[in-house]
Amino acid sequence: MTGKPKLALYWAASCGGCEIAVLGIDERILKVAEAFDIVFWPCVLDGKVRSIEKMADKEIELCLFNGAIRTSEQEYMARLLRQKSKVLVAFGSCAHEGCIPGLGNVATREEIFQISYHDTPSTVNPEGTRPQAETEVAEGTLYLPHFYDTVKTLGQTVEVDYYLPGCPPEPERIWDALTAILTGALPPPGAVIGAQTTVCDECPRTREEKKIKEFKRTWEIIPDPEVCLLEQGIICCGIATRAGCGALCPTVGSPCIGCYGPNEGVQDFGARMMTALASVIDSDDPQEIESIISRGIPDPIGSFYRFSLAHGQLRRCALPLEADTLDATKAA
Amino acid sequence: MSDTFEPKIVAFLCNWCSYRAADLAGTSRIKYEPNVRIIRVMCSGRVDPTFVLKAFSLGADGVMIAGCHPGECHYLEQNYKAMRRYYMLRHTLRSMGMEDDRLRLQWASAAEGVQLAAAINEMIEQVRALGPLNWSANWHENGRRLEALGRLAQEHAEAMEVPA
Amino acid sequence: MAEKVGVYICHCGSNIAGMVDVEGLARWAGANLEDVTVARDYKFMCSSLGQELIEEDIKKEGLTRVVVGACSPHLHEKTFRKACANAGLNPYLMQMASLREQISWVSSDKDKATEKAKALISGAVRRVIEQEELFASEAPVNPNTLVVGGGVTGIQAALELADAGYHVYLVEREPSIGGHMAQFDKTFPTLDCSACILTPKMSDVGQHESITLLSYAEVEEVTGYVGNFHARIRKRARSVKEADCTGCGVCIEKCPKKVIDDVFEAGLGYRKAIYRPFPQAVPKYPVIDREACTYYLKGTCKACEKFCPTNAIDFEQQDSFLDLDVGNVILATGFDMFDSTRLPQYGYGRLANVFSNLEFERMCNAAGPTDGKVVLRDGVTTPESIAIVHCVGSRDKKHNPYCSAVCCMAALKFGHLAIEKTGAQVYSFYIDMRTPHKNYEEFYDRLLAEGMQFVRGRVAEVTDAARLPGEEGKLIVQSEDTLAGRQRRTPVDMVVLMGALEPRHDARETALKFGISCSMNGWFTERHPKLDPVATMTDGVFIAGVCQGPKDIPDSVAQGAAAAARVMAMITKGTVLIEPVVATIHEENCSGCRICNNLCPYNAITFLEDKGVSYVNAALCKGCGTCVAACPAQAISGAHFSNEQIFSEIEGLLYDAISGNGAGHKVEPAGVPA
Amino acid sequence: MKYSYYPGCSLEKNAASYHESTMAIAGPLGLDFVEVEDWNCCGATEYHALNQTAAYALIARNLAQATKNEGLDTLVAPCSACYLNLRKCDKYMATEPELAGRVSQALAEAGLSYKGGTLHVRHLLDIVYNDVGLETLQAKTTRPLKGLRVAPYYGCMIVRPGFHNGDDDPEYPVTLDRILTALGAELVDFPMKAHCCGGHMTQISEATGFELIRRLIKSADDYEADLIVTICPMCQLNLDGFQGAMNRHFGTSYHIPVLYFTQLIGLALGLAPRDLGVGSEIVSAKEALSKIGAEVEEAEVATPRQRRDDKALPMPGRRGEG
Repeated sequence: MTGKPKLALYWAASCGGCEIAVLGIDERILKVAEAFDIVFWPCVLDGKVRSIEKMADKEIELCLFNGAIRTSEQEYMARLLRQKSKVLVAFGSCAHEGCIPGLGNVATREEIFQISYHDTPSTVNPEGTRPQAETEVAEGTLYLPHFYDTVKTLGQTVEVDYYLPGCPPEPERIWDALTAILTGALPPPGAVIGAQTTVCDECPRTREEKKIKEFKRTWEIIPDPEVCLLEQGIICCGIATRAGCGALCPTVGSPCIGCYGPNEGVQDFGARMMTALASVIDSDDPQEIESIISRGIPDPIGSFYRFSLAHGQLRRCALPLEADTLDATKAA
Repeated sequence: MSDTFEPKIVAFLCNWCSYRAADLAGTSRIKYEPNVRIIRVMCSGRVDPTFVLKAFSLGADGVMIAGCHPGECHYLEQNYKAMRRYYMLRHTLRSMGMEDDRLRLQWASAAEGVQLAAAINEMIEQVRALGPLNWSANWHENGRRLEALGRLAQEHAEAMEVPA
Repeated sequence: MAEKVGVYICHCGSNIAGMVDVEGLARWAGANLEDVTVARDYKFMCSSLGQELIEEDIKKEGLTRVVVGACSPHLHEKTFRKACANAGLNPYLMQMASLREQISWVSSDKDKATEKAKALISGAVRRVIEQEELFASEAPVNPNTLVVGGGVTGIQAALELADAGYHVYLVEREPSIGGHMAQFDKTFPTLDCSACILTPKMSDVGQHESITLLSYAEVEEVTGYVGNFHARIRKRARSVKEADCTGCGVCIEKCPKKVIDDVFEAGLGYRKAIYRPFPQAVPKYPVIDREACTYYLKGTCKACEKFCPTNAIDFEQQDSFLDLDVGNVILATGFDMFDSTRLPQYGYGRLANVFSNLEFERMCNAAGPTDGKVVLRDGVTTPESIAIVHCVGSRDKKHNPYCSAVCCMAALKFGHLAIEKTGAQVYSFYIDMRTPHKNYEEFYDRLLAEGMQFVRGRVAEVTDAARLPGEEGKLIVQSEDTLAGRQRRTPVDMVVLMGALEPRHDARETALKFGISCSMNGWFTERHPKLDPVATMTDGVFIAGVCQGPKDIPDSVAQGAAAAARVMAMITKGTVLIEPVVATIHEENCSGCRICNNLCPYNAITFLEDKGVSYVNAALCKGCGTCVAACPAQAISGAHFSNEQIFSEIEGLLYDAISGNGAGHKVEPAGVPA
Repeated sequence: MKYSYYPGCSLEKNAASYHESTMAIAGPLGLDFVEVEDWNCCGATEYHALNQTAAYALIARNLAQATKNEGLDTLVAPCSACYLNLRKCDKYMATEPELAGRVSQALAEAGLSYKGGTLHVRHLLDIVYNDVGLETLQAKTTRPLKGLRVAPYYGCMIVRPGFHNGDDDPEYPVTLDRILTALGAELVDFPMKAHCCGGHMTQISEATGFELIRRLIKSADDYEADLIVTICPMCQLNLDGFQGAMNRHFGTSYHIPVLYFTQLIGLALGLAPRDLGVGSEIVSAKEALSKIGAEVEEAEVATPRQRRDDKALPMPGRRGEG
């Protein structure tokens, strides 16, 4: 064993892109390996949960945790790594604000199981088998992790020291953060490590005052390559999304979808998009306003909360009252 | 619950028209139900959708946004922005499964104490009929969550220990 | 650092104490609310003793925040802010909870009222902790004033200011000042000749050394703020060089082109293509109507130029612009007459002998197209019977719901003039006779004595379809006589429609230009309908006369003078305080997305191209907070109404809600379950 | 442009010429009418005073039948009474739950149903004015109605507030005026254009009915109209059918023919009078229509009202009209 500080990386409810993004820092990963003793990284190294469980509290110097919390096993790991780490970083959009897994919060566990295990065209399941939390076999009881109704962010599950936004975080930003951690040049705990402004700041398109008469879907127009996409009616989340990516999407003609999350201090990303877009609708007539909104934004959750539903003030869609998965508290 | 449900309504009133309407309702001794809690903002245009979402998440059963009548805004046209945001917010809240009656946009001039009181009463009745919102209950997981967590720790201790 | 909050609950005699358990409330606040170090109740907080209580606690207890649970902040916010300031606490660190207007006066259950009071106090405490020190700033007031509109109201305002020694720029859209009053023959109820009392004032304006008269001109753009406005005036090309014109009138005499005068003569008479609206016009310089002038249409004529003794005609003249710096603005833009063709059942524009009120005014005027003779449309026949129809376009939900205020009296005046000039039988068809002012009811009595007939009921239609004996060749006024309870068909020779006074067709644009608002009906909105009738929500912009709402000449004149007095107060004081409740854009958070750029009706937000960020001019900002709420990057903060303050107030107000206790909002203790 | 078409009882008998002329102009104007199958009487003007449920059930049955014309959501009625009844019923089915409940129950007995707002009920005049349009009418006119002085008569049913969605003035409507002007006719400023024709009054109180008819005919005559143009079978019946009786009652000798606007449109389109049912009217239009024979003669029509001597004062213009 070396005296190097210990580093752990973990992957909960996420796509794996964050793991690859870490390797996106290229050969500098060797510097990381030089500086840290990587004790846990299931994607890359063989490691045992048990050995983590046996560590002393705060024995791990730094844990980069990516992924949202969707199952009891993920929550367990979050709690475990929190307990064993000095600095816990919510790494990437899933851990930070729920991201795409968080969009599962438009449905209930029941609905998700129904679709996944029964309704998808590619599913063949004539017996109607479903994963069970407990299964009795001859040898005894087998357990599977408990699947939650609501995806939570890491920050809603355990105390988080820092957040690194992005889906996935840009390698350069990862390197910036690692450097900051290594050199101790850290912002106050609880902060997001990143820019303090939004994507427009990095976007090369020209911007004027805004008035929108019609929201358009991306397939409806071929956007002018020079002009702000929003001014052309395309819902571009660059206005509300934290800078850091270099405005990759709008630069190539695709609207920003908000993966870097909200700007500093914002409590609800969707609210920022809603209020900004509504403010510049070019109509004072209630009926016209309604039709501009309902025609142009058929999927408001997908448009405004693609990455942050779990992180928003409301966190999810209302659970159906009769759902049997409800906790007793709802009835009280 | 044995008694009738008493909803909690948070109302954002603009300083110039609707807050004055509330003042007038007071000086005119117009009685309305005590379920509304008023926040003064300078203009309905100040109402950030986050305020509304926050009120819901913190336990409000309904939210009212009140401002000057269209065309009578003391800041000329800012209530139109409030109106646009209201429709945007309603559109999103609908898709989140929230009933329309829980969010109300109300115009009330400084002279409309009676109308504002009536609107408040009406909204309280509508929300009462809908029942408690109790939004944060949506987040509670099944009661077996802690049990499942505990079992993992136990399993690990039993199964993952490599015998010496 | 934890704040020290003082909570003060006012009994307001029994006004609050009668419905809210004030002692219990104070005790509860002291025991249960975080950061509350002092909580007291007192009989009358607004009394000097009550205020001293607060001042003492600030000094002795070192309070850093104050919450007063009393009446509406609209009543005593200033009082308690001052008390705080007296004790050395920044006045913006005080918050009021409206226990009286929002609780005790509107509730009927003491327990529930007290519960609600707890929520309001809790909200105020949480909010006040987030409040910040703010400081008002001062700006100088430019002593020049811009008066827009040269009717009798604008004339009065301009003269009051000029006579006091302050410079006035008077802008009038028409070629001459005088407004509607110059068109009238007599004024009710005294029947003085309108011209006789108005024209001396007009020439005073024309000659006053402190008045710059800009006629045939309009305000293009206004920027700036109270005390420091900049106005750009477009002087339309008169085609006459004012410096050279003597006003001799030869050009008018020699002009061969006659056109219907839609403005001054209300379409009832003619004028030349080069014209002065009327002989006593101020200024005296004529203008060429380029849409009618033969030279502009066909390229030849120039009769005026040939005969002008001073070579004052300039066909090439262009519109010119004038930039003015003024400290205050008085808007006196007046009204438009209702277009009676909008009520086709009254036949105006179809039936020859149906006249508008303005047409009838011109007909009665000795200087008008008929030399003061009341005649039918054929120009010769004297009517033997005249019907005056009230409320045409007024008190009518399809057009204007309001009462136009002057028509009843004007109708009585018309009745008098018609009887005097023709001896005709005059009928008035009214809904209610409205004569509230000095000597007005007496004038009504006089007309009753003079034999004018009054029928109470709205007119259904005016038709030439005769069917009863005596109706042939007449106009028949079909009405319901609500006093007699029957239908009436009244055959007459002439019908006069008392059209409504309406806001200027471009009133909303004007309002926008000057940053003020219009009521639903389109009249400019005053700051307070009773206590501040000539000020507007925009400091430094005042309104007077009919542009604020229908009123007669005495009221208009009074408002003109009142607005002038308000302006003089501003000039005399010399400086204005700029409210600190404004929005600020934090450059480091602004990405220059420009969402906010056109949200401000006061143009307080500009985009700084060099920095690529937007910027709020605090002097122009009125503090509405719309841009704060709109900013997608949350880069704009609103002083005294910040997100943190309102979030905290919401949390405080909902202290007793289920989830307000933290369930679901707080992270559970870390660690793996045993 | 395809519509459901509800002719109504009158168009089967006394107003057959209205139906014939409507069908005759439909083709040239690009209108395609699909008659509602097995329609019944609309209840005219009296029935709802006697039995509300039965009256509205009667009307609603027609609406329900009309929904069977698949893909057609506009129901056209040429008769003003039918139009008013159908439109009222459609509205009440949406806004008056109590009445709608009773009517729905009645419909259900016959296996029918109707939901308020399903159909747009429109008058034929509305279709011609808004869907065909003045430009098309003008373009298709081959025999302009030049020199024909016509009094446009709307009657009282169609002009209720909300007619044309409020685009036309209920007190002084102009839609028909504009159509006739587009066809080249000379319009008289008919002051009685929206007054009542008497409805069924001739059957209840002859003297009252005749007086109401006289006012209209006299006014048209005062204005030297060659004929009255109507859009309603009831109006046509009263003014045409009872004109003789009215003349006898008052000892007058008015002769003002009364034609349907569809007949005049047909004439302007160059169709043969007999294909438009012209000739079936009681007060003969032969002389009046001779003014617009194939060889159109420019008749000098005296317009004494417009004469003006030197002293005359200018008339105010009607703003908003070019």
